[in-house]
Amino acid sequence: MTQTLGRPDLASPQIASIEGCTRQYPGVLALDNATFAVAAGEVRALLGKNGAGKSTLIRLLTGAERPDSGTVRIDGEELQHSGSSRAQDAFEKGVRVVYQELSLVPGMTLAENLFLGRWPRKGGVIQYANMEAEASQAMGRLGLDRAPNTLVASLSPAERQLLEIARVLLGKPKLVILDEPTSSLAAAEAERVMAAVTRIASEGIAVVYVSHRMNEIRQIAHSATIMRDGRIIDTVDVKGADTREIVRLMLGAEASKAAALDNRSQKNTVLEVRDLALAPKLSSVSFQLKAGEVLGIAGLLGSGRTELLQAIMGVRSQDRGEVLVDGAAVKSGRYKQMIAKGFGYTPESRKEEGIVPLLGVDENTLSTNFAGVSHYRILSARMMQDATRKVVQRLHIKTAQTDTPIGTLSGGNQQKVVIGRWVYANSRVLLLDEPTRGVDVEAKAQIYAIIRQLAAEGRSMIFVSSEIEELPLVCDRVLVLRDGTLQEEFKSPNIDQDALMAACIAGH
Amino acid sequence: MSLDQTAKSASTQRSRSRFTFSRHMNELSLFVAIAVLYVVFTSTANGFLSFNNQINILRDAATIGIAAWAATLIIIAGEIDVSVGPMVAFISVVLAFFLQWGIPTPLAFALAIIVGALLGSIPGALRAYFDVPSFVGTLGLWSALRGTALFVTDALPVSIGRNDTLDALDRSFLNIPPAAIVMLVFFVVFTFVSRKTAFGRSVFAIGGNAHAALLSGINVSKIRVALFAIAGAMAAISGILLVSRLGSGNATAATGLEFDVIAAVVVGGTSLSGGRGSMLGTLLGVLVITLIGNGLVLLGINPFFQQVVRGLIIVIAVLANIQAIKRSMSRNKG
Amino acid sequence: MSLDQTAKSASTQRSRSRFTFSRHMNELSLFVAIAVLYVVFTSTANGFLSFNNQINILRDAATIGIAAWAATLIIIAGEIDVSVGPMVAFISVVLAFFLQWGIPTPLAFALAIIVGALLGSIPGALRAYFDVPSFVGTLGLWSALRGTALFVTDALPVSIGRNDTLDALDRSFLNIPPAAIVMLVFFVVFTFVSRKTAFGRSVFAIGGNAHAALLSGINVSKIRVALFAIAGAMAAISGILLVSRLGSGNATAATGLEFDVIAAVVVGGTSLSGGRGSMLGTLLGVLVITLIGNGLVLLGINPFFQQVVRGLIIVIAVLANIQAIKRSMSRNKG
Amino acid sequence: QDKDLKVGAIYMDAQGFYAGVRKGIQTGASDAGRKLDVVETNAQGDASKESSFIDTLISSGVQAIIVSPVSADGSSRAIRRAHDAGIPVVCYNTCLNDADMKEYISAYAVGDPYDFGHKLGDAAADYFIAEKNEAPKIAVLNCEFVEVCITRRKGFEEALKAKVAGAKIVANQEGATLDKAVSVAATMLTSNPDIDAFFGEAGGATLGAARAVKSQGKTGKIVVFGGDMTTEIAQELADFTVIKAVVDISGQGLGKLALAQAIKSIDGQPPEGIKVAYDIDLYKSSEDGKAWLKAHADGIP
Ligand SMILES: Nc1ncnc2c1ncn2[C@@H]1O[C@H](COP(=O)(O)OP(=O)(O)OP(=O)(O)O)[C@@H](O)[C@H]1O
Ligand SMILES: Nc1ncnc2c1ncn2[C@@H]1O[C@H](COP(=O)(O)OP(=O)(O)OP(=O)(O)O)[C@@H](O)[C@H]1O
Ligand SMILES: [Mg+2]
Ligand SMILES: [Mg+2]
Repeated sequence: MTQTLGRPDLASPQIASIEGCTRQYPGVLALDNATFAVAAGEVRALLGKNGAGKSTLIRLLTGAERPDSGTVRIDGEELQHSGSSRAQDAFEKGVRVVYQELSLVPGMTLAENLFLGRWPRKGGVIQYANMEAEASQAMGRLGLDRAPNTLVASLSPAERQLLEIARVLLGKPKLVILDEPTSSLAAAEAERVMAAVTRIASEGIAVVYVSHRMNEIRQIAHSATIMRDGRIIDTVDVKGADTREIVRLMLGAEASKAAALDNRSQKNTVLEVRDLALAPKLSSVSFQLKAGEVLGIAGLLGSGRTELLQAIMGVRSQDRGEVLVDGAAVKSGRYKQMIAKGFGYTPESRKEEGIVPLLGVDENTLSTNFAGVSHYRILSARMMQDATRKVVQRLHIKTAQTDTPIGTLSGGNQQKVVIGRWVYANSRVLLLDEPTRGVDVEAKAQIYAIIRQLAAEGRSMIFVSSEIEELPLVCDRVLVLRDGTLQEEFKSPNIDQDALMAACIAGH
Repeated sequence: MSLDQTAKSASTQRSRSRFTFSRHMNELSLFVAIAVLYVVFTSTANGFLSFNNQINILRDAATIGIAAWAATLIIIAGEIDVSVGPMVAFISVVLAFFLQWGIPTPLAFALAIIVGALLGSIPGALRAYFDVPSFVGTLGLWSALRGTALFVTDALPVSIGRNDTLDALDRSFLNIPPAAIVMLVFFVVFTFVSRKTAFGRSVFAIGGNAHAALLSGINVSKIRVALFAIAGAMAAISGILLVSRLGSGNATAATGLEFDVIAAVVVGGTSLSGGRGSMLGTLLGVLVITLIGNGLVLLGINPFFQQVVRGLIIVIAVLANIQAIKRSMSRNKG
Repeated sequence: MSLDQTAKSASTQRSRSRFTFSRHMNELSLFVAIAVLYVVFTSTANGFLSFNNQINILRDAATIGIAAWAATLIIIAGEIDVSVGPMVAFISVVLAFFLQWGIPTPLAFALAIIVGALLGSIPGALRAYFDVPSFVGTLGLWSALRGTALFVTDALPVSIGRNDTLDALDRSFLNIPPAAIVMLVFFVVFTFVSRKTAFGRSVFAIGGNAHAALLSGINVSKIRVALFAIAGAMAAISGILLVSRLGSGNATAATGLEFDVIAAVVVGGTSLSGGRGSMLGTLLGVLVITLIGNGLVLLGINPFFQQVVRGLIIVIAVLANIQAIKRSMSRNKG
Repeated sequence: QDKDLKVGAIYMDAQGFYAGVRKGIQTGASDAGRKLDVVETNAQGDASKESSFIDTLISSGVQAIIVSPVSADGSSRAIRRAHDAGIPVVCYNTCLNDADMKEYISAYAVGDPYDFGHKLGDAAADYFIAEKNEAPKIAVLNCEFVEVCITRRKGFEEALKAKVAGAKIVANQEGATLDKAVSVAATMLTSNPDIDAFFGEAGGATLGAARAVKSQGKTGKIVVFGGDMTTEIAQELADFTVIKAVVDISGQGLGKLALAQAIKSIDGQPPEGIKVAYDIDLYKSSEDGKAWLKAHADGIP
């Protein structure tokens, strides 16, 4: 797919550098005396666990924040100013970025978002015709086939991500930074992004690429900078480096291998879906979920996996079909009812639907069942702390205090809390939509372990993921959703990545 | 929740060649509301359909409308301005004083507008540079301006004597009151600005996702200040028209105008949480509010009871609008 | 933007064993403001520090405070209630009628509170089940209630004759007016509810991220309705106290109370965008607003000019508060 | 002649007084044996609203407009438009400045606000003379956001000082609605504990002052003079412990008079000197209060 990589020649000029920068957040030293440089035409991977400081380093490069000490240079010149003019300064020097958090305006069109703030204009008037033509072209390059005057609100998360990437490729960038650009993409789309990255690097543009997916990095990066606890640990040549060595550097210790699957006998059916339809994505979906089973659902971007989970939970009403819990049909509009029956659902967009950022880890965990930590309907601080601590320990959540605002935790830890709230609620069936999105290798392994452990306790799970390679690691059975129905079934231990991939894209 | 998502796509952005029904559901349902009001009032209220009364409606609409165009932008940007009424009254007083001091009328107009813009930019700057919520800043201005106007005039009108320019502004031109013309001209200007200029689109961007706007290099602070300055200037224009209509500056005038303006914008389908809205919607909202006011007076309904009806109609209008948008969205889904 | 982030950790969530300075910066800076007001007024206004006047301040604070506790929760939940003033006036009228009809006083009180809760739940239900923004719903209620009250009473006070229970409510108990006691009791109740009950914490969750709250099983709709019903009930209690103070039901009473209430909540550091705030902050905000009102009257300042001063002080209080929080955040960083 | 009548009526703001005016207009019509259609609105003390209402009334085809203008100068343009449209305008309670009045107004039913204050000031002076208080200190609760109230105070002050030269106004604060008046009066009692009397410029102020005096335990030490009769003020006067004198222009009487003038103007017979005086009533004894209560059992002033 991607052509062989030639390392840019060592003499190529440095585009951006950070010298001795430190950035402190309340209670966290996010960046500790970091020094970093990237050259033209180079694709530099930035690796590290959740909370290692990758995003912070990026925010310094883009001028979104200024360091407490140290200097940031783009193209040899130091970034000046503070506030929005600093970001503007960096922009003018050729820095482009796709942030980890989506930065689109939902109520505006694709074209307007693509050129946000830099709309082509004549005498103050925006030239819509030009802009939309250019936008079509730019999006076409990434395979985003949407009318440029569609509203962003109607895009799926993945399409939004592609749009953001298309945005940074506009104009004449010198340094393009991608902070986990593929975390919400399925393999096929991720390929498109990587192809684009390789292409721009070959045009002499420096690329900084953050990802938790080692195979992507192997494919496209020349070199990798590894961060840990706010410090730059090492920069290695990707070709020469061993994956295990990189992971060791990231974690500061040897990675534990994912637990092998143990096949237990699965008994009674807890959930059955019959002929479920939800226009336009799902035409007829039927399957059964047994107690203690982890059922994976694979599919391409937009195949309707999210809708399936939402329809089961009753967050969205289906057009047709039945959902049976323990053999009895449940009515639509039944979210509360499903929770009462022991179901739990973790949404795919953690930030928009998963967490209440201002509230503590404790309340984000306990909100599924405040009664469980109440004494005569009064919340008990002690019980709250104990209950939260139990979940924190069980799921290895890294947080300073049980009442630390969850918004300040790293993404992986936030995700664990979102799962943890259903563990606390003692749910027996969990519907997990992309639970490992944006989560680092270590946390991922921990989440897999948690899922297996929960399954061993007799709980059932539906596991939706766009990372094909993780499905075999956790699932007892994988169903492939394609063209609105479940097309194929794979059973452990015969879940093969390549076969899965082929099944997902069959007919495309 | 669900509305947020459904209405998003229904909000009117720019007119496009492909006219989509669902996108303009908001305006359509307001058109229906206005048609219903016309039918009801024509058949029940004497003289409602008379030419004169239609002109009255236009003139009354101007009072709300001129301020409402700027308020629409402010609300789209995710802010709010509750200082409109006192601003109009204050400027009317200031202008009357200017004229009393013998400042030439055109210059006095210009100065009044500048004063309005400067005053407006105070809450704007507080919002942009000091993070003071615009509700607080404009509430402070609301209190301070009304107080100052009353204080310096002792609540007495400030007479301007004979003034030909101002008289002309109150005399109909081709049977249409100048206030209505001013309103419509600014409607066109604001519609254009909001749809076709970088400034207008930046306002939408800021309201939709201020962080993203900031990151993409839009000068968020400057635009925020500018918005409130514009609102101040528009209120000043309303104040000038008020002076021409009343023949004096009045510190007690335009009470509660801010409520009417916000109600018109909201009835017009602009979301108080920012990011979406349209000038056409606001125009229709202004008409709804004005028609209700006019019709109820004509019907001779007890003035206190009129307040009850107004309150109910505003809520019903918004409710019907939201339901219409929702229904059209779910129908459009397939 | 940056404030949003800094204030996050400064906002008072639940009381925690570890008292951190920066977390309580908001309340500290308000304490300082109150201290300054005390010093200024004591040295300039005759009789300010007298026992009687302090009692007056408490009694005036009760009018704003009782409504402000509920308003704090509403604003934390990301909603707004602008119907407070008319609700208080309307309930005072309703109660007076109940008493005129010979309904026993305790029953009349209970009925008045129920009527308040039911009326309040209308905009609550419109918000929760029909996505009508609470600003619109309560604005409609504002207009409808004031109108109805004026309509049925012709703007005349509705006399209640002699009523021992109501008289007792106006007579000081151990030198403290019952209204102040009611206010303080409810302050304790609301503080407790907001910090220590599932309901209170759910309010914070809804204001912080309603979608996430919904998905984690919180009954968002029910809580929204409950919040507005509670606000209605609290306004009704204010209405009862008003009747006891005035000896009659008054349709024109409590004008502009909604502004004072919202100002108090906002000055108290609760964010209008929801998700954070504290009852203690609101209590201090209520005191600031009441002290200003009282001191300026004592100083005999021109009433129009008082409006100016009030406006300025509200803005300055919020500005100082925000700056203090910011500074303490950046100092705490190292 | 029992032709139908259609008149527009504009009330200045939301005060009980205008309920009286409304009733007066209605009874006035039935007294004159006419079927009346009143198109009524409330200007809420806002000259711009008033202006737009007058325009609406012009379009609605009323035969006459009865109005209590918000402002002597600020209301003249709108009224001129009505006049130009051939609709006779009758003022009551308040009116335009003299020059405009002569041009645009057909009749002005008036209880002069200066006289209003003057009569009360006179009564207050008599009270202080009887009390042998040569330097009474007086606090005012005002409604001075409307012009009449300023005139009322002037009348009051001048009449009082003419008889009691040492009288002094020591405080003047706004308190037009009852709740605000009670709270402001209580505060004023703190800053000026030695005042002898309150002057309430309108009904809310008068009753508010009386309530505050009672609740602060100053009954017998501080008295209240004020304007505007309502049931409760009459009860207080009948009680005669706090309120010692009340002046009142009967809303009903004034409304009746205004309608009578409007009918005359429609018939082309406006009064000669425009102004038609209406009696200002002074109530200064317990008996006066009781009599008022008897005469106004429905509570409408
Ligand atoms: N605005 C902030 N306020 C407080 N702490 C913050 C803030 N932003 C980041 N942090 C903290 O700084 C540390 C570094 O965060 P950063 O976002 O740079 O990590 P990251 O390497 O990008 O992690 P991930 O892989 O999860 O995206 C984390 O501990 C994080 O909690
Ligand atoms: N037009 C739309 N309007 C509103 N929400 C949408 C729209 N399209 C997609 N979404 C929502 O975005 C989320 C993800 O959509 P997306 O298409 O990425 O996922 P999907 O169809 O569930 O497929 P998968 O989860 O397999 O990638 C879902 O919650 C979906 O309902
Ligand atoms: Mg990151
Ligand atoms: Mg999905």
